[in-house]
Amino acid sequence: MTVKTIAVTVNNVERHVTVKADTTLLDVMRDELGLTGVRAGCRRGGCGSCSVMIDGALSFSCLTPAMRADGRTVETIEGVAASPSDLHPIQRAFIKHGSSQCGFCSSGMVMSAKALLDRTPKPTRDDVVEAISGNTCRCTGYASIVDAILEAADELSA
Amino acid sequence: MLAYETPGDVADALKLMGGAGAVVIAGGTTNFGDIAEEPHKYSVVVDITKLGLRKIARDGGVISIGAAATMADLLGDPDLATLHGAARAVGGPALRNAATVGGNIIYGGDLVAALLALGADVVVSRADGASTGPLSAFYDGDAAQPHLVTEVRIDTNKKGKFGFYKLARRRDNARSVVAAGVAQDTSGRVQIGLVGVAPRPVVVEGPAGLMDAPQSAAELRGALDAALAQWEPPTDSHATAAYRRRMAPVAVARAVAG
Amino acid sequence: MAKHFGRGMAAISYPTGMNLGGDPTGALVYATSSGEFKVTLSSVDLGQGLRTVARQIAAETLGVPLETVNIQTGDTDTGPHCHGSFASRGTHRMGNAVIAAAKEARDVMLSIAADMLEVDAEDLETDGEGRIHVAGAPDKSVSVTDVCLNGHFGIGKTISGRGMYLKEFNTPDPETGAMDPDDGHAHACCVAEIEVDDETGIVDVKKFYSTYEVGRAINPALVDQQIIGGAWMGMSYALFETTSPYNPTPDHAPADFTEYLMPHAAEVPEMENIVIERPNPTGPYGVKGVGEMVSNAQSPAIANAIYDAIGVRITSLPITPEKILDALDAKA
Amino acid sequence: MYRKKHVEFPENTPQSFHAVGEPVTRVGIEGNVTGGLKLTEDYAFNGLTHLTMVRSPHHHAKIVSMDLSGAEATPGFIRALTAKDVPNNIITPMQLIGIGPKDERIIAQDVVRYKGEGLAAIIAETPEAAAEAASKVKVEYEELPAVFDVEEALKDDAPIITLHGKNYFPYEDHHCRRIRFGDVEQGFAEADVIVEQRYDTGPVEHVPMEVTGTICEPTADGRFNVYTNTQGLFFILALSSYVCDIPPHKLRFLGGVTGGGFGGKVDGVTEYLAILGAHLTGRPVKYFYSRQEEMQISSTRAGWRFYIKDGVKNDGRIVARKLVGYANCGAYNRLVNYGVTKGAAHVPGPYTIPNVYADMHCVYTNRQPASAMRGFGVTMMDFAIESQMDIIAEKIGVDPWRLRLINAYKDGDMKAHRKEAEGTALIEVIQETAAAIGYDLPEDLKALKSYA
Repeated sequence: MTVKTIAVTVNNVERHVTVKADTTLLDVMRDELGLTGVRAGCRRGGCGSCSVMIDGALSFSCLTPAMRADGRTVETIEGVAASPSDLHPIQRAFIKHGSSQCGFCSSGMVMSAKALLDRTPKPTRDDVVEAISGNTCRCTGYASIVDAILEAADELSA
Repeated sequence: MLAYETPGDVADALKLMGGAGAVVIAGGTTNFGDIAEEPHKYSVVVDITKLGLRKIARDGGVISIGAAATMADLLGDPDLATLHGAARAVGGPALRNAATVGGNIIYGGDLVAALLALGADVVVSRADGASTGPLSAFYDGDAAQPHLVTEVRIDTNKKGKFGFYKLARRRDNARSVVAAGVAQDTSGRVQIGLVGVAPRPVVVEGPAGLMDAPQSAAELRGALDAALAQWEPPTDSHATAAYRRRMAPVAVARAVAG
Repeated sequence: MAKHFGRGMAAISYPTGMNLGGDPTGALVYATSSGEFKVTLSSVDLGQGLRTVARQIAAETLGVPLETVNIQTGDTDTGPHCHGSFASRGTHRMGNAVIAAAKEARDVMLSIAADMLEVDAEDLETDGEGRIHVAGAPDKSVSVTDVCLNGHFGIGKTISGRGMYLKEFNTPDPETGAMDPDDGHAHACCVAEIEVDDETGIVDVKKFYSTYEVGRAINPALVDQQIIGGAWMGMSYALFETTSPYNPTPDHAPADFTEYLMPHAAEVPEMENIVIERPNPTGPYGVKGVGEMVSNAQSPAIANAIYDAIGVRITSLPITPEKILDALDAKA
Repeated sequence: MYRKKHVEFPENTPQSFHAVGEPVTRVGIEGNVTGGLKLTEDYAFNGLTHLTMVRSPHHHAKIVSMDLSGAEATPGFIRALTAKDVPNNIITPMQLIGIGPKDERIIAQDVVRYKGEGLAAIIAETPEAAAEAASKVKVEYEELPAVFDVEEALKDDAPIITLHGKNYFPYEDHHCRRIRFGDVEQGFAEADVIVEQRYDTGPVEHVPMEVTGTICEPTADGRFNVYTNTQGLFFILALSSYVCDIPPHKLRFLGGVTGGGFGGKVDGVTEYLAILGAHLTGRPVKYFYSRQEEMQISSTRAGWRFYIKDGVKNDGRIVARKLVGYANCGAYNRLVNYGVTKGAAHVPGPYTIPNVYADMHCVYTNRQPASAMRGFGVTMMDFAIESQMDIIAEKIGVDPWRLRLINAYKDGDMKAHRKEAEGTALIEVIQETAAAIGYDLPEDLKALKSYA
């Protein structure tokens, strides 16, 4: 088949989108659903800025065929906070530690952090370093990102 | 317009793969970015993740790993602890959730260094049927004919010692300079799997009993240089061929040292 | 195989701004009827935090609460000219323009307040919390909001100000190179502690100690972020990055994040940073530009530390493991 | 967080602030961490079209012929832009302030000068159609000899690669930016030791996480909304007006919040063709680099080469420096001539040297063009200068800390570019760093100050 209408639950809402064989999940999120917090940094799985959760597993949306998202559940950065005034502890920690400068990598960093803390509530510093190893940041030098994730872990596991 | 097919069995997959402009994707980590950017280069995407190849099965000490099992699947299986170091050496967490064993074998990734050392067998399906043989021989085979790696098997009855080391320019999520797997079976025979020392993964025999009597890189160098003399390592933005050649015994010595 | 510890230092200075043929930046400030102040710019926030320091400088000069100041930038239909965010000029040029504009707006605000309080404007002070009062008589006061309301609905007067900062054009003398390109210098001294693996040639940076002299830190958190992010980038120049791995031949040019090498979180060393301030007479509240200099001292400090560790001097960047092994071979 | 330390300077008068000096939260960071941050590529447009370049596979070649028919026949193709469509197809960014010569083609005309230079812009309904159409453009080239090394490029027999006929940027009547201060030969004659060393640095990519790009939307009233992530909105607006021959009042640039730049978004490149495309098609046009283009096509930091010769007294005083520097600006000079001038003002580094002689060259080669990058003209010199300091220290047997402190510039010293130093604090940052690592400087060095 060359086109298909997929049903995908995105941030708890079922959406129906017609996609082509070469459509990436990234482009569905950005162009079809307006979720532009999912960022296109390299389209080759090299920067992690497009990271989303698919059925709870951290994934590069740029390398995921949209066809494959049919019937799946996707969580994006836009779905992480309960509301604009009730941010996730990871997001609050990023703000407190100044872990975001230009902001481009932050979506993917937060998703990678969430993927880690969903499974490993009490990570070591090295666990955190490894968990964000698929995400590139050009501004911060990483240290404040690692600090923020560790602090969020403390809060979440308290 | 590019088609997307998700065959349900291996025979259908092979048929689709035989068509002009067919491109296979499993995890998609290596090629889906290219496909999405230039779809006109292809006619059909053959998605092989619905062939039932994601199982990890055990049979009398032989573990069969389906080609569509991901690096994350390996890391989630305590029986495959031997492979965990190599599986963790592949990319970052998101990549490991997608990247498959089959893809790693096809593209000659770091996992292969471990699999070769362990004497893994690989099951390959072609139009004329499936065959099982040593993974090392797979790289000598005919890549032009449509074929599908469906399974890789490790015989854990040949219990022994194993080490893995990936030497790279940075610790995490980096292309390897050289990756080395070293396995010694109960008889003391040592096999060394290497990625980065040749245009393809290679396996060489190591000094008997090496895991019990570790040698330094300097001590290993002469024999390894001789064993690898026929190969020209790749040069890329991370390392020259000369550096890779020089690092081969270093990676082996460190795999042994653990 | 052995790992060799080494320590090296470097000391640097860096110019604030570089005169790009006359180097203007403008700012406009105006109050809304509800007492909010808008600062309109066309300067670019690249992640360095330009909007944040613009807000702080405007709030400081106007004497109003930070949260009542909003920065609008990035629209050439509304914002006045800015040459751009580069050459460590952003905070310096924009900040001076904002001060000028905010002063003018503040003068209007205080003149309206003076009429309302029936005092002289020169006798008025702002408390930074939203009120204007007579110096020495805090009870005799009016809120900024009421002043703005009165400006709009009572007397019909715009509370606004214009600011422009210009570094005048200066041409280098072609014979001697005499020129006036900058607005002061910031300073830094960095010590790098490293380990060299003599078998792989891989350098592991263990710790940076740095002291920066930054004029004045308008926002210490943002300065800290520049210092830490910049140190990572400086380490990256030293040991990893290039688009031409076999310079000057152009082969093997990296195409993506897999091929273009940069360190990651695992390579980030411990850091101990000190900041001192020598306010810059030309800078807004004493600012010197720090956004660029934070990546400069690391590469020579690391090269000097490598020499300290293993006695080889690498004179080309990046200092790859292969260069180190080749130099060790040549020395042996 | 860093440790703030009070060090006495004449300008340190007590002042109280309510907003300045506070570590207030970054404006916009809530959007950064929730996905709300809007960057150029995040705006949606009806009828958006996509621009892709046909690029040269050769470092230096004559364009013998170009056949667009295959592209034109591709479904989704809208139109191509070639050199003849660019009203003013030769520029240099510094022309805005009267600095030339103009040397850069926006779209290659007759000759390509670096691998990846664009020969035609393909505008199509989708990015995929643009890619397919671009792949069907047939170009016949005649390869020309290429040169990549700065000193090779300046040899008499080097292939000339510029339109203005010289492989160097002309500084007034000179082939380099000159510094002439004191008498360097006299200085060398007075020196006890001469230290000479060559340094090389490779080109570096900015790697902004957000790739460089522009979307231009024509408006019903005949203007153009130019959404772009440039670091200098008015700077590029003015250049775009010239290149596209559209009056500046018809251009509205929108940006101001950018996903990293580091100097890589100072040259206009994507703006010109997005505007021109929108002008000629009447449709919104998006021209964003791919990551591969950002790496291999967009400007880099220049690679540099330096030859430093220093004359030093046995007590450590540097009495003369001769520095010959070469910056590799690639096929076109974007702003490197300016970085070279900035470097010329930095030849002594943060030290006072009484005799300084420098020839700083901006050299064209068949590389991807270089431009500004964080620390422009200075970062790579600091590597050379501060490596040199340690070499000198070892050669004359003086402690590297002492060497730097006794040569450190102070208020009132004359820099080699004849600007009097003020607001200096090199001595103090060195003293504080020594204290931080527990290195107890001798009393005479502790007593030094930058000011009288």
